[in-house]
Amino acid sequence: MCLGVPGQIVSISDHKSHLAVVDISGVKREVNVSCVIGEREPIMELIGVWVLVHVGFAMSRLDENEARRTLALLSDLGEFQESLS
Amino acid sequence: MCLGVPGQIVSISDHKSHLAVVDISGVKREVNVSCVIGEREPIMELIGVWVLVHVGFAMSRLDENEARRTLALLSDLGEFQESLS
Amino acid sequence: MKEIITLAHGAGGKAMESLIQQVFVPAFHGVEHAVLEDQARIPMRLLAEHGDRLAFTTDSYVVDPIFFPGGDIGMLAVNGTINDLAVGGAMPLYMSCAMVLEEGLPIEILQRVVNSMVEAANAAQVSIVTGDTKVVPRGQCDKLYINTTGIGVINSGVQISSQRACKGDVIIVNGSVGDHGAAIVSARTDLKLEASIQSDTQSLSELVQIMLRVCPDIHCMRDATRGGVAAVLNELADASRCTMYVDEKSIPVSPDVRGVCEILGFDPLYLANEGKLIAIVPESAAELVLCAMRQHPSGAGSVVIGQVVDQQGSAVVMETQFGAKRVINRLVGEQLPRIC
Amino acid sequence: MKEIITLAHGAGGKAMESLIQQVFVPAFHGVEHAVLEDQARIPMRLLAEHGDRLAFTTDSYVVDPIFFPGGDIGMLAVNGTINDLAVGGAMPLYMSCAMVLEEGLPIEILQRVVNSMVEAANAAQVSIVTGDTKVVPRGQCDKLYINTTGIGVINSGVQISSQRACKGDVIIVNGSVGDHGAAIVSARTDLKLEASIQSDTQSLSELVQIMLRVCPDIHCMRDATRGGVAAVLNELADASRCTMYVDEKSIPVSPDVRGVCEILGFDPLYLANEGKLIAIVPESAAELVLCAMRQHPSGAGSVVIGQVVDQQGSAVVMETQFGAKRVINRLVGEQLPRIC
Amino acid sequence: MKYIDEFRDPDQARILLQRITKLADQVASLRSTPLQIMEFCGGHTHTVFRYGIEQVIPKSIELVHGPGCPVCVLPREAVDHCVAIAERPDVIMTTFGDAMRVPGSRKNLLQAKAEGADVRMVYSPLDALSIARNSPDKEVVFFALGFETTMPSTALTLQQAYGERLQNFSVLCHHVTTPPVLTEILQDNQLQLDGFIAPGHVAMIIGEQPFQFVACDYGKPLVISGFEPVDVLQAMLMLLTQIHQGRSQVENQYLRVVRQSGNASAQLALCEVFEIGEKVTIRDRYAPFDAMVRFAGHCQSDALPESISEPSYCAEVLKGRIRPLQCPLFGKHCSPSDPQGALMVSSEGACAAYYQYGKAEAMAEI
Amino acid sequence: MKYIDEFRDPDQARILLQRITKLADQVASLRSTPLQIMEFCGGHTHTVFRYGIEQVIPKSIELVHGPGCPVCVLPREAVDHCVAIAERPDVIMTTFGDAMRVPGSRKNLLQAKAEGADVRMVYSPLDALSIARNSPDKEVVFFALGFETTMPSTALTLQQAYGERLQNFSVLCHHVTTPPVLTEILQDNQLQLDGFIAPGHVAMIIGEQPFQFVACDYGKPLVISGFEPVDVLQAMLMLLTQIHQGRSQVENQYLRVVRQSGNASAQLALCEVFEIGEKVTIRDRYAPFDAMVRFAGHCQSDALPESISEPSYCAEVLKGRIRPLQCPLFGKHCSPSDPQGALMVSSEGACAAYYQYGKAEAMAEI
Ligand code: SF4
Ligand code: SF4
Ligand SMILES: [Mg+2]
Ligand SMILES: [Mg+2]
Ligand SMILES: [Mg+2]
Ligand SMILES: [Mg+2]
Ligand SMILES: [Mg+2]
Ligand SMILES: [Mg+2]
Ligand SMILES: [Mg+2]
Ligand SMILES: [Mg+2]
Ligand SMILES: [Mg+2]
Ligand SMILES: [Mg+2]
Repeated sequence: MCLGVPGQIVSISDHKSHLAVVDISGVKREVNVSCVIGEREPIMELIGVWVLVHVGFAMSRLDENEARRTLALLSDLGEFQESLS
Repeated sequence: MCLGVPGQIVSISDHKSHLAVVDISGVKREVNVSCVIGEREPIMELIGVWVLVHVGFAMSRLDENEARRTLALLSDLGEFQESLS
Repeated sequence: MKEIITLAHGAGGKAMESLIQQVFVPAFHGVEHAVLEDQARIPMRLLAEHGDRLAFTTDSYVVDPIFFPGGDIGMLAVNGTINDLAVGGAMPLYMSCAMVLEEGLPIEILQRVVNSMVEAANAAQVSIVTGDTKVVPRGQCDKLYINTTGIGVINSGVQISSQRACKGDVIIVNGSVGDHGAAIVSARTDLKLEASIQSDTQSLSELVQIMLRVCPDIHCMRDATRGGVAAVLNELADASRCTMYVDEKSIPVSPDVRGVCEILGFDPLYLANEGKLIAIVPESAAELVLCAMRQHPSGAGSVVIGQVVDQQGSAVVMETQFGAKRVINRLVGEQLPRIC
Repeated sequence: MKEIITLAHGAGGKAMESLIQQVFVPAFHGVEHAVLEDQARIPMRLLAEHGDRLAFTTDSYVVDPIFFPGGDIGMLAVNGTINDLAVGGAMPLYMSCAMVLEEGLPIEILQRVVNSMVEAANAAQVSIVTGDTKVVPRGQCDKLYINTTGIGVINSGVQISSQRACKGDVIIVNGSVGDHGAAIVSARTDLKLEASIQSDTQSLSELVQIMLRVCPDIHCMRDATRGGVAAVLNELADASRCTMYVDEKSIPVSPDVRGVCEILGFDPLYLANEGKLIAIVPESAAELVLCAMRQHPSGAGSVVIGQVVDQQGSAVVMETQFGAKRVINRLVGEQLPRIC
Repeated sequence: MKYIDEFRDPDQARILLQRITKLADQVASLRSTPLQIMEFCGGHTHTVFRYGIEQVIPKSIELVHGPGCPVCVLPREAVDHCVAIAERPDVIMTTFGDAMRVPGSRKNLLQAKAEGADVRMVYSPLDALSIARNSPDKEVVFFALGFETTMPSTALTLQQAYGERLQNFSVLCHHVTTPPVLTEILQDNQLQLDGFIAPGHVAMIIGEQPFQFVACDYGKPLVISGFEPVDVLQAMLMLLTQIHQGRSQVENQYLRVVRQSGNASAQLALCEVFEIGEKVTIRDRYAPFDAMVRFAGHCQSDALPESISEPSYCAEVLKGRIRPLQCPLFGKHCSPSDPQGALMVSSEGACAAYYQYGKAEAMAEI
Repeated sequence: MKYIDEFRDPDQARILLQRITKLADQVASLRSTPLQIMEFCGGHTHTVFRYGIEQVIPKSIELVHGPGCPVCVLPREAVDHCVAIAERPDVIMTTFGDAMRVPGSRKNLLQAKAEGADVRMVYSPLDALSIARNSPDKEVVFFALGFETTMPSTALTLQQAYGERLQNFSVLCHHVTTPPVLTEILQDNQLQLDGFIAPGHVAMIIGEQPFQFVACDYGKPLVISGFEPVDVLQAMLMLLTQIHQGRSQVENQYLRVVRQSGNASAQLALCEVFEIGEKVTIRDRYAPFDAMVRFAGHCQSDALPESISEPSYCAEVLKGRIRPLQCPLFGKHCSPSDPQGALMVSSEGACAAYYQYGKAEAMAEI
């Protein structure tokens, strides 16, 4: 449930209304970023940030380190597997 | 100016609003007959009457005698003409 | 639930397939094949039997209302295209049918239209061999539009052309004019006219075949659809660069069509027909052609309405009932009801 | 004053004539003739030079918006019908063009559409020889609809059919899938997507001719328009009563088309294409056909995507990236954007 | 068709023509210039052209085509008003078919419609009323034009709307009355008219009396006439007879339709609703139904496009001073498909009639 | 595509599958019945079918498809409400594409649209707001559905509408929350589930805590998972590991997206706008934007068609008690082109997924 797609914020289109443009594999769409702005963080800081988009709202920031860690875990598994075989 | 067509009233469609159906060479249309109802004349009396229709209103009754007289005058002229030639 | 057309019926998936299977396949001969392929395929030898030139014509039908006294959009779509082939001297053989449907159209309405296409096509021995269906969102088309494109073959002896009207040629019409236009105007609800006028929608194919049998050398022939008889006469006078004389008295107009014209200030010469043709034939053959035409139901009311009087200019001149002349021009815009 | 289409342009009178003279006659070869007559006439010997069967196909085009990245409705209308002829193995030769115009349409828009039809027809050496124009009241159609009906001729050696897929046959597509559908979705204003996706609208006629040169015995061929590759594969599997295996990994999808699909929850296999074909060829000829295809710009991205594995059943089975299988059905309704 | 076919009978016409020719010869022999008779009304002009009457009457009678066409006398500003109101998204503008082609300064109603305005053609003002009843969320405006013939229908429609207390119906009134237009012609020194064929359908409403001044004050014979060709020829004969006998009277050829005192019910309605001064306006009582009041902002001239006036030739033709063929624009820059003046629009307009039915040059060629 | 392609990598999947197989064999050897793991969420079900995961995992693991599809849990009455409101001529109904096919008692929104209702698909509730701004003369209603993932978007949209004092915008709220649905499953005696794959996008909003009761109160292991196939396989491996080790904890596989405490801003918006009880309702402060209030007449059950309930099988499938193929209607009387239940509609629905991607019989044949 709840289709969510990762995309990268490429510009801020409306400071006041918290609207930014997200790029998803070359496709752009304006989304609301209210839920991913940090307190006292200038909205411009969001440019470059990866977010998870659901129904026109950015709902979470993607954590690159965690993603890398998850994948590293898998390749560790893989090496472990290989060492077994 | 002011296209007017002779037609015959064939039925009364709305007593209160003075609407009647006129037949014009087989084509029927509802028209307002307010201007051709005589004082104290029951509207039903209009059935069979020929009227001149303009933009959906019956604007005058056709006078058969006068029509006949006009044409008679012409044929008199014709006979007169013939008698000359 | 009443079955209606939805956008899914145009989306290329199961809904579309089942619409085609339910409505079109049982109706159209040959479409079964076309459903399987992207194109109908016709052996060329079947065509060659009929002559040496392919005739090819297209028309879209957008009539409102889609059902009217004397016909409907389906019958019109088949007969109209048949007629555009026939008046070129072609034997109409194959036809395509492409429909644009409005979301929300009851399938029962579509079925009625298709049935009447089938009936018209069968009557004229024309096969509908390929088709297409598109669905547009509600409000983006008015109920349904039909395009039919026809293929026929012209016999080698026949040379009908709009450019061949010659001095002395006789101008024939196959019956009363303006019936279709007047029927549509009366069927429209906004003018609130009530009339028993029937559209003259009919196939002219048989009639034309009969005419060609007695006179293969018909010079010009055209069905008098949009723009009416006035448009056709002008087109032919232009193309042949000739002057035509038409006798007002001789042009048949039925009483109720006249009634509509008197009420609205229309001229029946400019009203559309859907089963009337103008033929221009050599004077020597005129009597023969006329006789032959009158033998056929579609030509029972055939009359001579005029003659080509000059090989110069490009004018249609009408002799009025009073012996005066007036030029019959083409229509400029639409005919609009007049108050004055 | 900006010139716009009015109802008078469809009324069969002077306005219509001048529209035809202004817009259509300068654009379409051969229409000059058709303006004079009710039907185009094509000497049968010109057809016989190309083969023994006439191919005949029709499509209406109702795309919204009418201009989109990579094309417009005019180009689509010409290429779409050319492709329906080409995938039957026919050389596309003649075409009709019937337009339904909305009152109020700027004539400049019509002119742009016509220009692009001309360009597409010239590029494919197809002549538009007959036409029709109807005008409907504002709001009764969406800007303009086009019907094109095409005539081509199939060479006697060619026997392409949806029923000929055989065990072992190889399934080829000529490039990335879903481009047209994704371009249209992105060009629609309501979803507010911005993408640089170009429609793949193109004529496949040359490509098919090249393919037939190296392999006259292509078994099946179809352009993957509405319903996408999934629809075509299912249609061919049904008609040939066979089972096909398709390898998910091998199906080319461009990154931004994937982007659109991820955002909306679409499957690119069901998105429309307007310049992609599926060819099913004997295994022995597959390499040769593929090589030939890749020489042509329209086939540069050609790849094998699967194989016919069984002469029974009627199923399209996809091997997923994980080595699992899933059945590829036809679409049921339209693809609608999903939230879940 | 009863009351029509008899009056289109070529035999009847032939008899009349013989008498006309004879009488015209007699009258002409006594004068150096041709007789000039004005058919005031566009309906008569239409008949004249439709049946080619000019070609069959003697050369000594010259028909001068008058300004009696409601569409032709409509000022461009009226159309501009109408377009400005029609272009409001909340408005449905309704009017007669032939009003839709009359040029405004920048566009006509057909063009406004094609550009998106909701403009609907009606056969009767009552149909406009039905539209208003069925579209409670829209402002329905009826663009009313025409001479006295048409005014009662507008008046009765307004009375009906008033009675129903319809909130969303109004009338944009551009009616005109006949006598002032006639007076203007009579006061024109350049015109030397010998008599008038007067509009039978106007007289059907207002009766004979309002035409008396033509005979009494200006000494011109006038015959009220029907619209069939036999009517027109008979009226012509009656005029010739008056001229021959040196009389100047108001006579009525159209006895089958026109009563001496017109139609009292119609006059009453007309009087109740309209204030007839230099212009015809809607009385205060009906102000809520007056589009001029309701859309006052749209009818002020500064709210409108700068008005581009008609070619000056039009007024000349309208008054009968020049004939359409004498207008340098005729057939070249001005034709029904690109009309410069209203006279080229309505099939009642003299210019359009010449163009549509006349093309005198073409005739000459044949 | 970054953050997507890596998690669809077949090589990664292969590694995981080998580990899963190994571990499953160990676990299975200790028990007589297969392991039953429920992927609660339709998004996961979609992934399972799209990539054919059931075919590649060991037979000893049985996936039970849960009810976590907002479209599948929508009661028919909700659609009936929505249709009744949409059919008002002054209303523009807006909603997500997949909501349009959900069956009501008599019709779905697509059918209402085809019959003339103005129903528009939007990608975002913000797009519905734009429509409201651009159509001031229409009532624009947004049919809001979905679990916690979608609720903040509705909440923020309502806050925006409130701020703008929009007069013509309202929300028909049919949101649902996850924990009660999970509880119902856990309380079902017929189900003997061994663990849960939990919806990552719900957790992204509400965090891990609301899932703790599954582990604490019911002793079932639960792993919050992403939606790519590698995510799902890893979550499965994490579940197996817990089971193998005899643990029952809430774990988070989807660390790149889900923070332990969820998204505070989103929770705040959600809290401000919605009252979360047995049902999710709009707070009084926002009552003017509540379509239930605004169109109260249309939402009373007597104003609606008598509701026809779903086949009873649907509830069974929804709870994971029976599999779609065990429903006697499946594929015969119930198919995506003629669905009897919502489960056959959404591509998240287990029945539709089986039909669309599965067709196990067909598979068996090959
Ligand atoms: S021809 Fe045109 S410009 Fe000249 S008077 Fe007539 S309407 Fe006016
Ligand atoms: S197959 Fe249809 S009826 Fe059976 S459970 Fe699934 S949705 Fe319900
Ligand atoms: Mg044609
Ligand atoms: Mg209609
Ligand atoms: Mg035609
Ligand atoms: Mg024709
Ligand atoms: Mg097609
Ligand atoms: Mg086709
Ligand atoms: Mg559109
Ligand atoms: Mg095709
Ligand atoms: Mg096609
Ligand atoms: Mg045509």
